[in-house]
Amino acid sequence: MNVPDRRIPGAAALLSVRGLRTEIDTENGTVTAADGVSLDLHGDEVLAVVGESGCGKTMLALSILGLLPRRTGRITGGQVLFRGEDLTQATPARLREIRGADIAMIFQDALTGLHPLQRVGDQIVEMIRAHEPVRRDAARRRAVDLLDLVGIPDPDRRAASFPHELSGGMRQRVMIAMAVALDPAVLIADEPTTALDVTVQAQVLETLARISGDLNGSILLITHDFGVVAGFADRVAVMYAGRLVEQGPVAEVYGRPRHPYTAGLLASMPRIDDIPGRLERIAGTPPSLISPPPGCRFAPRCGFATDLCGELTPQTRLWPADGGVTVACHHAERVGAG
Amino acid sequence: MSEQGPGPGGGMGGEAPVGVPDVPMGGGETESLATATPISPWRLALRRFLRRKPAVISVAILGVIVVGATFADQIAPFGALEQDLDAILHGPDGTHLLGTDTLGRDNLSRILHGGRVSLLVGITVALIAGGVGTLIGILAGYYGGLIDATLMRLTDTLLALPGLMVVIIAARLLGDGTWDVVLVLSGIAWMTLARIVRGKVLTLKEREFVEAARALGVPARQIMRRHLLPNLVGEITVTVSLTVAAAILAESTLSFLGLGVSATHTATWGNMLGGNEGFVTTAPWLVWGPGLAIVITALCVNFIGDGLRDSLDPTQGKL
Amino acid sequence: MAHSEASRPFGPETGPLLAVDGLVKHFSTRRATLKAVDGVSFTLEEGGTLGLVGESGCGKSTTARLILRLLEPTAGSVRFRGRELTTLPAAEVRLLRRRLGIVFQDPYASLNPRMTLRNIVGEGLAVWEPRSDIDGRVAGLLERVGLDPAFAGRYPHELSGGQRQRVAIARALAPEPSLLICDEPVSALDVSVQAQILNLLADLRRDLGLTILFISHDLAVVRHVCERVAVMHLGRIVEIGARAQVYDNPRHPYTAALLSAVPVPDPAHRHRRSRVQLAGEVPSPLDPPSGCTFRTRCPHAAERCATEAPELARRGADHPVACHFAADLPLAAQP
Amino acid sequence: GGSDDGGSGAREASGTIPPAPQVTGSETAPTPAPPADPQSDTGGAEGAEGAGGELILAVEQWPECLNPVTSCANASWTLWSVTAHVLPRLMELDLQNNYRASPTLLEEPTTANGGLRVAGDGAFTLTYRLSPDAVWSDGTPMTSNDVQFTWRARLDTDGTLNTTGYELITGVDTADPKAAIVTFSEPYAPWRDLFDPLLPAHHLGPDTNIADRWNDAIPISGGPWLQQSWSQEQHVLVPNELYWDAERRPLVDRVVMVPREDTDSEVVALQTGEVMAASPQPFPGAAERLGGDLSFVSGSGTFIEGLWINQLAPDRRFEITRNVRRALAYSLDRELIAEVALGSVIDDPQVLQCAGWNPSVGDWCADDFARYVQDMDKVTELLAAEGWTRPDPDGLWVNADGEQLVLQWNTVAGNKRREDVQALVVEMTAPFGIGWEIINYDPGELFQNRLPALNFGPVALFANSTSPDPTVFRLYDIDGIPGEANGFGGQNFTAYASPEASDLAAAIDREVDAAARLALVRRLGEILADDVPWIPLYVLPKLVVWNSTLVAGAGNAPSSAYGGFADMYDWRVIG
Amino acid sequence: MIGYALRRLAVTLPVLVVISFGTFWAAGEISSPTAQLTLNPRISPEAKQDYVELLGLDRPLHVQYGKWLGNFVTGDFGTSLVRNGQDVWPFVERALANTLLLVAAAVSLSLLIGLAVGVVSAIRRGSLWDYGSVTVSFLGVSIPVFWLGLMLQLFFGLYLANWLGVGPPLLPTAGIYSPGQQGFDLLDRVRHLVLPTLALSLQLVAVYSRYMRASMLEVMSADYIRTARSKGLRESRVVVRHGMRSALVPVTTQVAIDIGQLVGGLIVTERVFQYPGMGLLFLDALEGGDYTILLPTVMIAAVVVFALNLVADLLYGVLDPRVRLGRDRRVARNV
Ligand SMILES: Nc1ncnc2c1ncn2[C@@H]1O[C@H](COP(=O)(O)OP(=O)(O)OP(=O)(O)O)[C@@H](O)[C@H]1O
Ligand SMILES: Nc1ncnc2c1ncn2[C@@H]1O[C@H](COP(=O)(O)OP(=O)(O)OP(=O)(O)O)[C@@H](O)[C@H]1O
Ligand SMILES: [Mg+2]
Ligand SMILES: [Mg+2]
Repeated sequence: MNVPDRRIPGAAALLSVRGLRTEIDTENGTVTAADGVSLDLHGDEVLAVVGESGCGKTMLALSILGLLPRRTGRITGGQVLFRGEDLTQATPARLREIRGADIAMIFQDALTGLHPLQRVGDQIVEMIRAHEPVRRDAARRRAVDLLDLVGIPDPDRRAASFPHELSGGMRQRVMIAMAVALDPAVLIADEPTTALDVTVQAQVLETLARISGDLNGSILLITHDFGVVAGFADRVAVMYAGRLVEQGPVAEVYGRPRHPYTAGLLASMPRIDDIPGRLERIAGTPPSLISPPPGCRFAPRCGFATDLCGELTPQTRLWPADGGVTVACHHAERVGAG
Repeated sequence: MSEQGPGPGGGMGGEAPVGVPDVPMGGGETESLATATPISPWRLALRRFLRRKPAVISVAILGVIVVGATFADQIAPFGALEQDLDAILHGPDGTHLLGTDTLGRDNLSRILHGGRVSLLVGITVALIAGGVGTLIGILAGYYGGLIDATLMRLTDTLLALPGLMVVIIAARLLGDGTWDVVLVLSGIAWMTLARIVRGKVLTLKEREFVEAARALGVPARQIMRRHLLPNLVGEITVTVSLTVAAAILAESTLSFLGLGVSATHTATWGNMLGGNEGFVTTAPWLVWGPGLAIVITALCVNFIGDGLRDSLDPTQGKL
Repeated sequence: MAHSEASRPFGPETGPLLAVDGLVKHFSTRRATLKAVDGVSFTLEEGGTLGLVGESGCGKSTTARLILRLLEPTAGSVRFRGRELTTLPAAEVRLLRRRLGIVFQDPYASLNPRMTLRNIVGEGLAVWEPRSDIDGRVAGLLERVGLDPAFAGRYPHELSGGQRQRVAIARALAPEPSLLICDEPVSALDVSVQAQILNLLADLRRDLGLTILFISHDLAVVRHVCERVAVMHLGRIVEIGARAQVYDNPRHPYTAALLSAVPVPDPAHRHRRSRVQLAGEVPSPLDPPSGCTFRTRCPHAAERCATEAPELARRGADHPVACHFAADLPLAAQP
Repeated sequence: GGSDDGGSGAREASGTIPPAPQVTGSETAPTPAPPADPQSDTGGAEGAEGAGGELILAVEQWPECLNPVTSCANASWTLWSVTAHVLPRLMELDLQNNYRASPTLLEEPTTANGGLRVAGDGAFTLTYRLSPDAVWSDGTPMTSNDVQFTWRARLDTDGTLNTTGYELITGVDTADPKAAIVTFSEPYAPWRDLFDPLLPAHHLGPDTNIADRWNDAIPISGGPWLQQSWSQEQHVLVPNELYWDAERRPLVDRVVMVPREDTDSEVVALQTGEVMAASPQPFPGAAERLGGDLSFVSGSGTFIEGLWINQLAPDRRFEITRNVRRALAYSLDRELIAEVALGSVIDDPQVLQCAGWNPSVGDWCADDFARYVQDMDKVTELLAAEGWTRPDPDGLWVNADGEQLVLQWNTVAGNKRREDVQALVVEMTAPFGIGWEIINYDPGELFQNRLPALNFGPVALFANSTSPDPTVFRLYDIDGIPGEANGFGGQNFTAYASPEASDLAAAIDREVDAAARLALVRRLGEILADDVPWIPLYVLPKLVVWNSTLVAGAGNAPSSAYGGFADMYDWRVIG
Repeated sequence: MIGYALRRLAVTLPVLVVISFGTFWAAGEISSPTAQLTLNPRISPEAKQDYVELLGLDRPLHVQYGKWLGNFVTGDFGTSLVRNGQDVWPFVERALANTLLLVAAAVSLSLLIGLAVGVVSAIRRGSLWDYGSVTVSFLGVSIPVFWLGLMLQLFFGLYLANWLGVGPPLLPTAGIYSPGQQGFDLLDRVRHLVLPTLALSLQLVAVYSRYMRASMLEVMSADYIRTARSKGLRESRVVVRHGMRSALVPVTTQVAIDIGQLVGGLIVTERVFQYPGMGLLFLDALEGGDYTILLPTVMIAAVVVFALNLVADLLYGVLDPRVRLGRDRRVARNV
């Protein structure tokens, strides 16, 4: 919130996704996991992407790094600009250079994300040595330091452990250590705490926050937990069925949701700090991404929907007045007013 | 159900701050279903299967073979045992499309008739092995404990025996009838399936729907029949289909070793190939006919099994 | 949907509906004994809702399974309508299960993919009342949980997670149980759908007078659903009390830590909340710490905690806590 | 597999021990090449010392062991591949299987030369006069001690297999080293079979129990060849430098025999030239499969094959009367059977017309069985006489008890030739109203378990070995019908109980006078043809196959009782 | 680990005894060393009886067996019935050595080719290469080994030499060394190994490549492969160090387990190529009714198979640190 001008779409961003369209072939048809997604990640900020399961968050992240499933996934439109360079056009060699070193990623499930047969220290060493011509023992010392940094007790001994010998929280810390090993400019964290217990989740988030502060990088945080977003991110992008429906500073979006989906989500969450009562709910279920409904994809579940919504896809537009909120809804004014 | 009107989720219209209209839930959600008619898992599997070309082509070829074998009596130009002693070891010609053998029997007709026995052996062995393997696997997996230990020890032991040695010894102990061969081959064919089934049952029974059934008080037999068995169909079908191919091959191997089905009364692809393989240079039709029948059938069955594996159980990547 | 009282084989209707006392379950592996449930006691009144919260692996599901006799308890007693269940002969266990419904966490694993909804929901009916109008009652049940009865011919894979969970609930309701055990019924669901299910449960409880044992690791959800809450840690209940007592006035450091760790979807909270940051690792259930199992992460741990396991002592009328220092600790009301 | 033809045939009744079978090849062999004359051959410039080179031969059944007295000696191939080449014998069979004195003897003992005497008290004496040149390969002369030692070894060795005849010997006079006088307690007609092989007393003695000797090597030779090595993988023979008979001096430097126990492998090895020659049992399609560079001749083997009829078969549903047996014989076209079974091996396969004697040896075999040709009237007459009727003119005969004329028929499973014969006969007898139930067993089951217990048939198809000498006593001995009385020890597997035949068969073995003996044999033949205890089909031929681009001089001994390689000394390697 | 191995052994021993007795009994039922004497009219029943007594075949089965077992466990393989009392061990030893050589050659060749083919198929899933290799591998398991063997003999022994002009066969079609060969000649020995190895290998290549392909496909879709890629590793390193490394674990153990199945192909191959190994010895002994040889061949085969199964179990624990011994490996893999 301290650098408002950079939040304006189109301003030079560290990582800028423009009209990204990602398709994945499945048994039942082609899934359009991202459909015209545009977002900007600026230097030194935490941008959270929230959305329900299956709405395409992970695919978005993988598209950025060119890590879509090999045979079935592809980017069919749009650009991923990293420091002005279009990664969708980059050569495999160039992509390899960027991965890990400039853009690193933390995956949702650290148990399956770490190689089960390789000692965790070695996995970090491998990361370092893939990009820097350092000797093995030097790399190993750095790996131990990194493990220490992310708060793993007895890092020297732990470096020689296999992932299954570590607890869930420790595994996720190892992931973080590995991701930040080369001080990347962008850290993509795909639901880094979803699989963890609350107390551990709090610890890991704490670690992530501390490290991101140390490292001066930007974080693209993917999550479905509005609570995590509120506590951690600067800006939030709400995704629904492959599209971004609302994007803006966390306080703005939480304080006055302009999209009925955002509003519905916030209202339907049981809150630890709230008086128990009847929860609001969003009727129905998210649409299939193989054959999404025409027009606004939220229309079939939306209380504000009109005939227009079922016919015309709402453009993403900048919310007038406020700082940097964009929304894709025909009736945003009504919602925002409500 | 005395309540009428909107479903239980209703009665909240006034509370909706974002103006969610009170759509009855059932109605609202029906829309999200892609199709109007229910698609059973079997239909889905069939659809997936039909997308696999090699498997579909194999089904067609195998179909032709099965029809040919089944209706051998009607299709075959001659009887399987009908001899024409003036035409011994004749090459293919107008009367004998695939030549004749050492007794002047029509090779084509024998292949058709022999196919019936070979396929019967293959299928029967596979079915017996499938039945036994499934039963043992389910019992061991579901009950666990001593039953499991006993049955699996037995299975492991038999599995660890050098297969063909046992078959040879057993085949020697028994006679040379079709059913003897079926018995011998079935005896060593069921263990793999038993292991696979048990493994799957061990995971299935941890699945919550089995636990839910138990929680409902569903008796064990019904759980095995209605909950376990249908979910094992993928593994069973694949393994059983592959067993068909293996049994047809094993039958020919037994014939090669002189332990197969007696060739006197019964033509099988195995004893046609196993007894005539020496004619490969001089009367090649005697070798290639049954040989190709075996190979093509086994090949088709393998492709089909592969297709079944992918379509019935897309998660099972194992061979 | 009225309950047919006549068919209740289980005991007099005095006292609590469910009374669990000193329930213990040990799993023996080759190397060690895992004390999954280690002396759990609580009671649940007819029509009440009890939430069982705790972190993964603390023994919540095991407790549920023990109550249903899906597992044989190592020790302890479970009384349902005053009738002891742990010693019930196998034949009667089936009868018991009719009175207890259960809904599992994973809606994808809890429905047999090879069965239609009619068979899934109808199975419980068919077992107990084979000659009743199963199709009609299935339709009624589906409607009851908010599904179009036309769904009856469908297969689970055609349904979304929320719809499946409705089916699971319908199945559990089919034999008309008096106690419904919900083992994390919404943790696998998305927020927007989760609300649907929670509301449904609330409706069912209201309309059918169901008693619910609600298991969850999500304190927000439990707070929303349950009148009473029990907090579990490594096989033991560490604190149990009315909702307001536990949430607004937690007396066990673990409860306090749990509450403070829950992220709140309100940016304004960000700097307001004081967090009880737990140190160290979650202890392994195979090798729990001596004495109080929470002491290794407890900011208030003292020497006594290592040697002496605290009992779940009654403090006040209805708010027992298993902590040596429960009375003394300055735990801020959260949030 | 094809090898079963060889395998099971040889397994079931391997060649008789030393004095083996006899057949002459002249009838069946396509005119054999004239005996190789080394002198007249281009390659034989160096005379009898040979053109050199190495012969590689395939052996169809590798001997388990070599001991010439114990059960090892029971395997035909022990004789054919080893003992016949390295050990001397007294009397021997020429290539046409006629008895003659071997080079070890100066002459055959006869009444004329005083070598054969029957005393008034029935004692029978043979005087073997050894050749002064006869010498073992270590230089030791062969003496009457060797004859005496051989006799004792035959009787004293543990597990000795064939003591027939030796038991009748009361002593061997060794006073003269070069004349062994052997005394028998009674006349022993098949005496020519004895002392084959002759064993070296100086080498093996003095212990006459030689059970554990020579199991895997015979380090000394008294024949044309000396064994250089023998193992499970190969057998190497080199010429015995001290062999005294110039006629049989080997022409090649070395013979290597290798096992090819699978017929297909054997044929391939012949085709590729990996082995130069082989002597396989007849296999289906032999003529077709042995074309090109491969030449082959066939000769009568030592096995006669036929349908053996077990009159006491436990599974019989009616009495297997003589009429039934005859009717069966009249329903068969034995010419056709022989043609189908052997047509691919022999140009004009001959039907065996006598019960038990090899037609190619001596005059023993008459055409007694020739009367059995397919004859519907005879079948009808024979069966009708015993109350059989044929309600359905195309159906089976039925007897008064309503039993159909269906015979169980056993043979060796997996033997293609026999299964072909079965298939043929099933079709052949159908019009005659005779049906079959075919159950085949593997050789062990059939020959070890079922035959000795008479638990087979009533019909079984198998081959029995013959010897050049017309000894058939055990087959027709009434006391030899397996049963409780003899502890199931007899060999009269057809349970043929004719006192007359039994006595005749015994008398044949005691009659040393050739003419008298012939009369007895002929008489027995007639009786057997009347009673049909078994239906002879054919003599199994033997083949000698050689690659004509690699070997010359081969193929003259297809019928030899000593195997197709008996005349190996005359073979040469080309190129 | 040693304890585990010993436990397994303890369970295995009785099984081996049962197997050996079964084989012993079967050998007697199937054929007897005296079978070939029966039909020889020159051999008197008395001589045969003497022979039977000499071999001890007239004694009760359990006595014979006891005697054999007594010898066997003291490491004395005894003497052969049929081979006139020669020691059994040298026969077995030579056959075993030959067979092990053949198996080693075939398995290593097949592994080399099969694994490579499997890996390439997996990473080029759906390519022409993949379809091709799938077809060939199905062909490999669809051709009877004996027929394949015969074809190889003819092709390399006959046809190829004929096409290339007359000459010695390109490769020997049977045996283990050239007739007349004295002493050891490596090249000659190798040439004789080629065809049997090929015959045995086609099937193994097919099977191994399928295993590897399946295993590789599974592994390459695992999350940790995506992690490896996200680290910016070179694809070759991802495939080899991360993919193959894991994929090999189940394949290795499967290969060890499959050795039992190999025996079948081995018997047929040895028969076709007249390769003097255990298979041929087995067939010989079976035909000759020589249980003294038959038993060691079966027992050794069984022991080898058991041992390899054990090795597979232990190996799995070694290769995969996640697996704790004592857990059922195969179940773990089927999951
Ligand atoms: N490997 C894949 N193959 C085919 N379809 C996939 C694959 N991975 C994801 N999808 C589909 O792509 C869509 C987007 O998936 P994605 O994983 O991006 O969702 P997500 O928002 O990350 O969900 P979650 O919160 O569950 O991780 C979903 O509909 C999913 O079904
Ligand atoms: N059948 C079993 N055999 C052995 N250990 C078990 C078994 N079932 C559960 N456990 C162990 O018992 C402990 C308690 O498990 P339980 O499933 O009750 O935990 P939970 O509180 O339900 O956790 P979650 O939140 O993950 O569902 C865990 O450590 C678990 O590993
Ligand atoms: Mg995701
Ligand atoms: Mg649980």
